[in-house]
Amino acid sequence: MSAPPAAGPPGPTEPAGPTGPTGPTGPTGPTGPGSGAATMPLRIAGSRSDPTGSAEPTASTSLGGPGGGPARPAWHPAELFAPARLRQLGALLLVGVLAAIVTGPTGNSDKPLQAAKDSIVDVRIVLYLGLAVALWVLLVLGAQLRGALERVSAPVRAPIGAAYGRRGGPIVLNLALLAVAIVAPLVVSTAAQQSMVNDIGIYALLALGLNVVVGYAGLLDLGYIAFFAIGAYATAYFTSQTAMPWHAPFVLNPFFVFPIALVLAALAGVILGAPTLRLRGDYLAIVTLGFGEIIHLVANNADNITNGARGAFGVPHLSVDLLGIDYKWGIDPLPYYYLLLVIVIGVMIAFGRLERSRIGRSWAAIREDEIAAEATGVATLRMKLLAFAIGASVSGFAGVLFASKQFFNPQSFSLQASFFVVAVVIFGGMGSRLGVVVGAVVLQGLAFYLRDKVPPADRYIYFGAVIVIMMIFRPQGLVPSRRRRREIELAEEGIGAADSLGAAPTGGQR
Amino acid sequence: MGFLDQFWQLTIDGLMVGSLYAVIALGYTLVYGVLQLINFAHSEVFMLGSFGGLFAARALLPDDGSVPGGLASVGLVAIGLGAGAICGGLAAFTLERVAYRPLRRRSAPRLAYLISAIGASLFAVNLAGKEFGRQNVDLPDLFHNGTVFTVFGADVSTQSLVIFAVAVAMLIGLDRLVAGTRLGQGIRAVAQDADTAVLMGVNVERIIIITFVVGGLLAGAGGFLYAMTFNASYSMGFVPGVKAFTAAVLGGIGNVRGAMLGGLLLGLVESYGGYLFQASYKDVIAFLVLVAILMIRPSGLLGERLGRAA
Amino acid sequence: MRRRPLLGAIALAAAVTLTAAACGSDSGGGSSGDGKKTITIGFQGVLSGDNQQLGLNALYGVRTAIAEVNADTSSPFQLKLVESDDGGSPDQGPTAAQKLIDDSKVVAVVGPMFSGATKASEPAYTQAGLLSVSPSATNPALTTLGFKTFYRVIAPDTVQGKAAADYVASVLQAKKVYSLDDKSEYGTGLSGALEPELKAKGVAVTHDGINPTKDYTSEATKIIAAAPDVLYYSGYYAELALLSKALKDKGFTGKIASGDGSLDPQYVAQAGAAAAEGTYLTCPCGDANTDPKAAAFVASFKKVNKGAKPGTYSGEAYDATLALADVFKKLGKDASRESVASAFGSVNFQGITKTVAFESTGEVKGSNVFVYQVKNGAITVLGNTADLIKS
Amino acid sequence: MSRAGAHRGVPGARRPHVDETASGDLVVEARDLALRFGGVTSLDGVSLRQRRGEILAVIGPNGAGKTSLFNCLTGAYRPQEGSVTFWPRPDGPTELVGRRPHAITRLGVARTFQNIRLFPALSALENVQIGTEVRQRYGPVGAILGLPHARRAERDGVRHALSLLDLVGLSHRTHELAASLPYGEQRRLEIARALGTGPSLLLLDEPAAGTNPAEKRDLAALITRIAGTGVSVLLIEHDMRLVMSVATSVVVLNFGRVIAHGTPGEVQRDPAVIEAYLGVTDAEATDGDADVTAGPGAAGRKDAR
Repeated sequence: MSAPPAAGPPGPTEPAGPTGPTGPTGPTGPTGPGSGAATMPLRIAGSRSDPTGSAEPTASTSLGGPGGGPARPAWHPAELFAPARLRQLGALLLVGVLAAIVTGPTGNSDKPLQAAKDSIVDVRIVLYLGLAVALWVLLVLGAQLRGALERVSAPVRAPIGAAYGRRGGPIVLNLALLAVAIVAPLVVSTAAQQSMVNDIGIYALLALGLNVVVGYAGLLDLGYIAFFAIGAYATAYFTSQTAMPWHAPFVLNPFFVFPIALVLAALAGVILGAPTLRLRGDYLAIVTLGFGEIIHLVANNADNITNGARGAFGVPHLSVDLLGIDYKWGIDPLPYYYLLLVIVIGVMIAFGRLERSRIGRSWAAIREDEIAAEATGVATLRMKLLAFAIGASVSGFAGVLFASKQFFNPQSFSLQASFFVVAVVIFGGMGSRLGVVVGAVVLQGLAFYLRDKVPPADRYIYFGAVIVIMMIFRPQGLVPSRRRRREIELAEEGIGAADSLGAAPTGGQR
Repeated sequence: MGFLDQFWQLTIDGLMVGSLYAVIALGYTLVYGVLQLINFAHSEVFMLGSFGGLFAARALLPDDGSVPGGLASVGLVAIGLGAGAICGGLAAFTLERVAYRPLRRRSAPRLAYLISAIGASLFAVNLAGKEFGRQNVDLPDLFHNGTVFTVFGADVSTQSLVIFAVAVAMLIGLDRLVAGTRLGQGIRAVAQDADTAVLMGVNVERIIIITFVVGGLLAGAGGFLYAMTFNASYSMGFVPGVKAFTAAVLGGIGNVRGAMLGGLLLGLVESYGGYLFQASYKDVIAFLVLVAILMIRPSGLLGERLGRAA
Repeated sequence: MRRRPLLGAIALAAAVTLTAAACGSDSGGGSSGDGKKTITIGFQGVLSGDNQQLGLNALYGVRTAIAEVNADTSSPFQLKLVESDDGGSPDQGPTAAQKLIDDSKVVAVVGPMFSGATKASEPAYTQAGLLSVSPSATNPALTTLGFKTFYRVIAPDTVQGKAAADYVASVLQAKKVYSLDDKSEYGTGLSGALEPELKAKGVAVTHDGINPTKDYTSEATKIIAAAPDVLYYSGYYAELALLSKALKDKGFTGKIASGDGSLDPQYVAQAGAAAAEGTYLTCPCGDANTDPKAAAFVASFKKVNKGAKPGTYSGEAYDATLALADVFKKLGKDASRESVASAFGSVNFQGITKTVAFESTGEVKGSNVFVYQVKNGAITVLGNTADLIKS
Repeated sequence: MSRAGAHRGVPGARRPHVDETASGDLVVEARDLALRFGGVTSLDGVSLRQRRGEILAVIGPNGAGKTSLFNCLTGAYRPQEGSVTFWPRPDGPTELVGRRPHAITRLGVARTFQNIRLFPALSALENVQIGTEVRQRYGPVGAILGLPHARRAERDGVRHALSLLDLVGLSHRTHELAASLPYGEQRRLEIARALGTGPSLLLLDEPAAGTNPAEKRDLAALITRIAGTGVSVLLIEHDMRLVMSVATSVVVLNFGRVIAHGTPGEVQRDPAVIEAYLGVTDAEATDGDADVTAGPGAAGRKDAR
């Protein structure tokens, strides 16, 4: 790669060049297809002037078609071979080659480039490159493509949008979603049900909890899974004499551990948070990451307390024997699913109320402007601590469920698991309760879908690619919260800076 | 047997590993400095660089399994470093283009970058595993490894000397680059205030990509040094990545000299801690030290801000 | 905004790729064609994540066995394999197991591989009455937890730990042993079995644990400072290779020994022949690579798996699969989950790693522990520990 | 911080005619505040007293230390020396130095910012609600379960907020985003938010900056009205006409020191003041008048406007 230090970039750049992060690149202006362009004006970072006029199409070409400046047919040679178009083709071809490599044979280190070569020097490459070219042609011909795409998605989007727009609409929509959630497990395989409990349900719950920390209070917690571990180990401690070498002198029904774990995890949240919440964004992130790793390592190393890597086997399943109801959960995942569903919905409702209360407003204030919040009398530190504790308690709660459902060992509490919960929250839309649940469904559903469709070792290649693509297209998440979306929009326009997590970093459209 | 008897040996071990952490940490710190975001995929840049260097050096090694010496060794190490750096730079460039730039154009929230980086990291790790196999890959010796000299009774091997020397040379080079060149001036300007830098005529977009590439070059070369001692594998990046990130924070993220200091310190803490306690607790100790330091100095040992520090 | 079409294209391309890949793997199944009955077996193991190489080792062993059975014209049936990945973790275990249970054609499973995933998965197998034969889960407790359909073709850690202790104390004449484990379930299990045995023989034991890492520099310093006669590493070959390298660089003069997790030719490849030279490896198994009887296995393994060499757990998985095939042969047309699960307990099959026959608990019978040594860059068998100690 | 901090400030500038009234009349008294950043001295022994119900204006050239003074009074900065005594009620003096800003706000000192700092993505009502809910005590359990006292508190908060929006003339903007309001209305919304916290002392940092003459007139009326409700107002303002029209007394700062104190008329004629405003042209160069924005806790953040 080229990084010639002698290139002397910081001199006064020619005004025609890409002036800023949002400036027009190359010779074409950001005309964009359709009328949408006008709402996304070009703005040099730092200037907060009224953007009127800056959205005018520049002279050279317009890739957009209708409404975007001088119309020249897309198949006009000058149009077809404009540098931007060629770059587009090049990028597509590269993606095609990459796709061929990803789906191609597996290699080994003795011949490091062999597999890639075999993928490229193969008939299949024609297919992939053909696809790339076809796509390019489609793009060139079809500014309509976007319109078409929108038309295709419109029937799906419109009712949802309309439903949300109407008063009472959300209730209808939520009921529909609830119906889906109730019926869905009945029509899938038991393995899928397992996944709906272990992967989707538990992670939805975890994501709801982390959402309080990340989405509401605007704090990045990279060690969130530690509270899950605390819940799980607390369950083993209180409910079984055999699961771990260290156990309570009495045995409790796992249901009674729910409140205990809730308090323990919240306490752990406070213990972690009290000294560290003074730290700003990324410092807090690394400290929480460290905390998560410490809990993980201690769980793995303390053989005499946690049973170390051998894990805790023999935690009893949940059971109820109360008021004539006698029910035992077992290996069958379905009852766990419905229990989780009830809990998830309960947590969603609870957090909805929390969000609309003075507490939720305080969090929003902290997120948007911590100094102003403090000056308005919001005890920022205490509110952050509260967010930490509430988030942690949900995680501990989930830990009880997980521990009583099945065997666990410290592997379940790795750093990657923490990252994954963060990914679910962001992917779904931070600050949005429905969003993070949808995030869990989509991400974990994708992982489950891929397990049979691609070689397992390659699964995470596709998984990673989907995440990147998703973030490129919907950086705000699948179902962004309205409040968060407003903050982001405002940050884009240069009004306010949202919080340390919501704000665009350098180079974003301020 | 006692800790004090081994103190110097542990110090040397710690400095060697720490200098590698420092080299990787610089990538985090540089990117953080200009973008205020943690480049979580940096560990994969490191991994790809180490494969690049390893394959290049291995291709040039004699087939008979003999250990080269003299100039041949120097050349091989240099080629490995160069190839590693190139692969790392290329990987960082691609990463910025694919996983960051599109998001910047859409002014995505900060956490979106984090997730996109995690996605890119998953992609790169597993693709590397697919292409290069999932086994650790050994790099045969490029030079005769032996004790060069002893310090207070502790052996300093050729290998640790080479690693330490190259790493320190890179650190100093980068420090000079940031502190003393026009490019560095640009980087610092963007780090201090991107908006103003734009108005002052700094091409921010270009500074960003250069910063990524510089970080990638370092990480790639560092990756080769790492592979020389510790083998390479598709999943090698994660742990040193987290450590280097920790080191960067320890020193004051966004601060070039802080990253160096943090890396060395972390290496030492791990080395001592692993000796004094069960070795599996050494990460616990390292993180506890981190927390303790942040309690006393909330923005790292040397404070943040690339712009101010160098 | 201008970028959007391009990004759209990339997304579409990715979607197409995904679909193409999905279709590709779907059509890969194929059919036996020649009218033979097809029996489906499952494989549950670590096919993703950090330990996937171990999973591949085993999976390739299973595939080799299946290819041999299917190539055998006298075989009355064809075997078909369904794979299920559990990532080696308890979280994914139940889902992975359930996937095989849901597939009603699956009559037996090779796997799960790791003890943790096994503990999480076996309740489901037991409930479904589906036989599972683990090639690699060595936690001694596994056969005592009430998993009715669980068998393993590998001896528990206790067997190996005792034999290894005997060998280290009697033959290697160690007075001082540094026992290092990798803090995994396997590693702590083995070191936990080894250390009491060593102590019982009056050997001084220093224990340490270190999570798998790449950097063993300071650990090597620590080991050398302790000056043991023997270092026994309970863990896998990739880490032992790095540890051996670090020890060699620092001039360690003691002997290095390890267990079955390190009995893999990759150990020598990754450590470099010089660093690996002289390492002792214990294993309750015959090693497929060095045992002359098993030369045929190595050859067919390479043929089936595009040149890959057998590694840790390959032989066990191969044996487990062939033992299953042996049971299928006996059962003829009646091979169902129930019949296979009840017949497997009485199997007696001469495998390449051992004779596959079981105690009533599902534990493999009378395991001999062999000792191997790296000599001239190759792992060679020294013999059965019992014999070596006597002589 | 010791209340009896060393008396380093040069007292000569203080005018003898500061009323030595009984402290029962006072709402706030700052004594010998000194604030330094590294080598830069921002406040150099500033003392001031404000009587209850008074509208006191702090004026001075850019960099004189006005906003620094505000930041010391509200806890955003902690002065190295000096003390601030505050009488939430006539009988209960409280030391403010060393308290966190939110605690000071809860005691009854509210402020606005020179460069408006609203919560831009919250509605006008929500902005004020944050203020009105400051002393509410209900916790997460109450909020989640919708317990009666929580609901009542919530209703009270809204009612109070609505009345304040009415007071500042923003009733028609109740549900609009703060960021979407015109500039002058944002100023007033910020005042409403500050009033929501129920202050006995309101600190306004250049409330008239950037407003047009009509808005200024409204503002003056508003300030007078606020003072009329018994809230003492401490005002930083550059607009002399506004200061002269509302302030009951004026303190003049320059180079971190009080150079004059008196009624608007007295101060206007003070030669030291005239010199400060006319004679010193490079006062802007001093960097002491920055908002808390430039403080350590806000590195890298960009001001809204």
